[in-house]
Amino acid sequence: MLNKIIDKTMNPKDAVQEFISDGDTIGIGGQSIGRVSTLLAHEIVRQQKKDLTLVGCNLSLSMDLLVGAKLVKRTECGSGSFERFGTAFQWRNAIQNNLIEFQDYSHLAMASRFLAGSLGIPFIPTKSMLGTDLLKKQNTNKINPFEIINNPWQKDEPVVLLPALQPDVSIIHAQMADKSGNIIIEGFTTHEPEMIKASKKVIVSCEKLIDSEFVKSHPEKISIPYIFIDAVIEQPLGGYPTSVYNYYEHDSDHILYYQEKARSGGKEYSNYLDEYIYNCKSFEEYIQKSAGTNKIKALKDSMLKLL
Amino acid sequence: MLNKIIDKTMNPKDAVQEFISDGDTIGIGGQSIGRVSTLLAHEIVRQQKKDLTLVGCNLSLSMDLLVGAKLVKRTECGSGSFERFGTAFQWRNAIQNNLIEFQDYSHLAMASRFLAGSLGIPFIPTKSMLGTDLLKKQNTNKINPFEIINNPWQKDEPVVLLPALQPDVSIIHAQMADKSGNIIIEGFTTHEPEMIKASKKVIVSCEKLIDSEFVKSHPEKISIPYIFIDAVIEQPLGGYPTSVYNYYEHDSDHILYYQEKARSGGKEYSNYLDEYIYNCKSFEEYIQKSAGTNKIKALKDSMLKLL
Amino acid sequence: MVTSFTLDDLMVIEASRQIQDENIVLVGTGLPMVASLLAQKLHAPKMCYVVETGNIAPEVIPTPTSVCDPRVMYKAIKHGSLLDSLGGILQRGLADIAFLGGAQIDEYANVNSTSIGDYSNPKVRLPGSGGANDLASHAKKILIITRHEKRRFPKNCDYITSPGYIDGPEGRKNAGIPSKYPDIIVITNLCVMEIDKKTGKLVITKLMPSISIDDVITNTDFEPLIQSSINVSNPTQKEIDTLHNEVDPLGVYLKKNNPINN
Amino acid sequence: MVTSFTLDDLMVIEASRQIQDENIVLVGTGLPMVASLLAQKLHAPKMCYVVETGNIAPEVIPTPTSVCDPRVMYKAIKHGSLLDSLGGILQRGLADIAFLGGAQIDEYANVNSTSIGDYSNPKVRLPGSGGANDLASHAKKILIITRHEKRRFPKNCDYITSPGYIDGPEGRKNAGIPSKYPDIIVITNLCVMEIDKKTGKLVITKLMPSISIDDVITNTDFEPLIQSSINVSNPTQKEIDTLHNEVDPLGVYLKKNNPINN
Repeated sequence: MLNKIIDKTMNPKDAVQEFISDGDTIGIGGQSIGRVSTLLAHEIVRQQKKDLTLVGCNLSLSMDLLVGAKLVKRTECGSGSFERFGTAFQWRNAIQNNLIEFQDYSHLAMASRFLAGSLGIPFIPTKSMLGTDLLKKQNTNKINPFEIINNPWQKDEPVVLLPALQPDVSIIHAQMADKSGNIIIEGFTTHEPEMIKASKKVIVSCEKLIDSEFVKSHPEKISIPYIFIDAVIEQPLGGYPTSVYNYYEHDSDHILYYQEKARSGGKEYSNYLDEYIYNCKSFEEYIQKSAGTNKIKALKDSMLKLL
Repeated sequence: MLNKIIDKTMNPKDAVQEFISDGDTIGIGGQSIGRVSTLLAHEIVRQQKKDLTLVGCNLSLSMDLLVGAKLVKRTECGSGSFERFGTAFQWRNAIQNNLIEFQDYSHLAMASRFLAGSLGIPFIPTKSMLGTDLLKKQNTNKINPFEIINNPWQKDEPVVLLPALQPDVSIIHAQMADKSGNIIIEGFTTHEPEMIKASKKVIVSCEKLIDSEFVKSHPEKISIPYIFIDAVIEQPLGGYPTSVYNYYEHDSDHILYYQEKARSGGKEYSNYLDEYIYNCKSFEEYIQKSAGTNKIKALKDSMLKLL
Repeated sequence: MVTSFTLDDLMVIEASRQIQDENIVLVGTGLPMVASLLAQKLHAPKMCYVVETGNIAPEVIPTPTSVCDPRVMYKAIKHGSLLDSLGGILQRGLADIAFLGGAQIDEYANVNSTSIGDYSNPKVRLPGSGGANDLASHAKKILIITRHEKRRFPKNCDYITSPGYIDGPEGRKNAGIPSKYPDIIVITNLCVMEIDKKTGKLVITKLMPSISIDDVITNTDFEPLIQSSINVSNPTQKEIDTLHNEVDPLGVYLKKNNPINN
Repeated sequence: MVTSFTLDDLMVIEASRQIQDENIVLVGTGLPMVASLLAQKLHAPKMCYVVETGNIAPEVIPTPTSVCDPRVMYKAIKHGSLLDSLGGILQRGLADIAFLGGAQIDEYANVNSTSIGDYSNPKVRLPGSGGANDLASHAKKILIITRHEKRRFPKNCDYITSPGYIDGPEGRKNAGIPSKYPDIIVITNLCVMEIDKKTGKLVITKLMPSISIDDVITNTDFEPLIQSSINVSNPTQKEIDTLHNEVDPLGVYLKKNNPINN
């Protein structure tokens, strides 16, 4: 491996400042109530990066916060949902009120687009979405979202071609990383492996910074090698209030509270952003306000019991 | 995981008898002088399965033995080589004498075809091979080996489409497997993950059968889950004379000896097949004849020193 | 004599009966998860549970509430990616059974989980396809568990997110969908409806105990065809016990209200 | 005063000088491996070594003889697949440098590793592309290390396995090859030739010590253009010592014959 380690550790403020620009297409990590990169979403809101296009499979809190903070121009995803906690309400509201552009795909279609991006091929086929309104109804035609061609090897077989997707930058919260950016994702990995490898830049926050010597003796544990990663941020609880496998369970109370505010919208929602983002000097302050030490301990204990 | 384990352990004779038929397209595991499935190649030779199409990336001993035994109709691969031990000479001889059909691809093209097969899509793009004789010169036109189309998202950009490849059966030698077919490949994996997942049936031999309880507590070690595997054969040294990472180094002497016979061809080669395959009652007898206990110990020791 | 059960219990039990041993089943959480685990504990011990998020063959701990729940990762053989599950298993053609849900199900079993009203100016925007379209396009057999309400069974979906038989018996084939003629079975608290392969439409094949054809018709906006009016078999004591004691012991999904005494 | 060295030594050393720190380098074994490791030990400590078979960033143990050698797997960050290396890194556009070899190299730096004579009825069938075509199609900079013999440098390759500039300065662009205008550098025991971006042809840019332009022309079947006749810099003592003591200590690739005394 590296004779000399490339040190990519940064603080979230510098990482977002350096690697994210207005107008960027941002790949969003996590799924539903699991391993959402809350830390980085908060920081983007704080820095008011604008005109963003958000892409991913099942997007939840990160997307909803950025849409709610009015920083999003467009979304391309498979779903906007917190599962049993409901739809992503600020996103729903933005669509119902024509505040954003949106392009619907199936989850496999989005994962396939990232795969194509990660392999450097311009498009990739799928056999999903045929016969449905995912192909027939479009909200905007600025970008051609797919093509249907005939399979050259099988007469009269329609095949959907999907354009490759290479986000300008992706934000991810992982369990572990070393300072050069070798990252370890434990449990489900959803669309992240393909999305990370497809992205032009990647910012990773992690629960725990690990030694590079450990990395060299556990190649089977490494999810993504350092060459795809640009910034590494150590931030315990960086995925709160969603769960991080092996570290802590999701906080139902805070997710329900967020959903209540997001559904109500207006002043109630902007108060939420004020209290939990704009008026927090640090991510730790947000954690203390929203959960507190005892709750965090309980969420950790609850996870440990399930391993 | 499984409440009740599905037991797929078999002996090589039954596995080849049950899962391989004349005329099959066979995916070949291993690369060059590493982790070649010698055991299974020998068994196919012994059972004289005919009219085979062999597919893979860098094919070496398995392909050369099957071609040398006159069981092969066609090959589709990226290269026929033992690296510094030379070309796959029986394959070379067959091509030079018009004894087989062959289709050349690049290694990435073959791996991409397996990827498409593993994802259930009918074809996949690549940007390799453009401008070269890999696209311009064909030995046979029975099967359309590729199509060139324009990228619908980028005017005047040619893209090569490759047909998906789903072998009828693949043969692999891995380090470990449990009896239900969860397999562990250590070290390089070449085209095998994609090929295995693309195949209709897969026969795996392994150095060591492991307990299914181990599998359940080490998900990061599992290369391929059991649902893709049809038969599991425990056969230590099943990859000899090629190397198996963590187990033994390749045997230069026997590879050189094989190459000498393969290059000479004729009687010398058929004597080799007689001595090391047809006249061996078991794989163990072949190991004893070609290496012997002391040599095997030396190859194992040599590997252990490198870990 | 079986102890009391609800129609919700029986809906889940009837779904579990559709799963055969060694089936590869793509499941999220919720009632489909309950039905799958019940099958695994009863008659399908070698069933392979695959979660969209990438976890393959876990020993699920009761009772998960999300596809990201650590309870669906316990002792998994592999923690893969969404591409592994939806691409490498589902689109690859290996999924025997997939479960779907949705806000609207029409007479061809097309499902809407995207929006109510006009797509570009929706009255209510829903979460979207997620993996549902993929499941419906590729699985060999599709199961839909849903409570039976009129608004859930319109004549036409406002938006077709996941394909049923589209517009007739050859609808899927004509559209090029890989799984051309799957069984599609809708199991509700009132009845079981299945796709009739001749018309591509849902027909009532079984009724829940104490439910009449008229009850179903009253609660369905399209006019369901009727193939039979036999009853769903009552649950066995073992089905009920396993469901409530082992699969959903905390009553997260199935409360013990409104029992039907047999 | 530098101790003795051979032109083979200098060929490898000159190749190593092409590698910059933090470069991602796709390498097999043989002389390219020797050159890469030398660079890593001298001026490119953060170089990332990627092996086609899937191993990423190993600490290579001297001296591997195969891409499957355990010596190229030691302390690798990841044991990936060929698709990871050739697809996810190379075709993805992340490879700064790739090494090629071949039986024939023509004046546009096209390379043949497939067959001598007619493709369908070859005089000699060679191993084929392997990853070579992929490397030549996608890397930003292509290095070819080869001993200089006339038969290796024909006017036209019998078969173009790996693209150089095809047939002129726009040859790659016109064919749609992703890496449109890469540097291509051929380093032999007689000289260094590089692609001239104006003509798409190889030009002689440097000569090995004691070698004349005529020596090169005599040993080349096409007529190489001449850009300069400056000499390749002599090796430093450190280059020689590192090469022979650390990178190829057993002399597997580089024997200590025919030294040139400076």
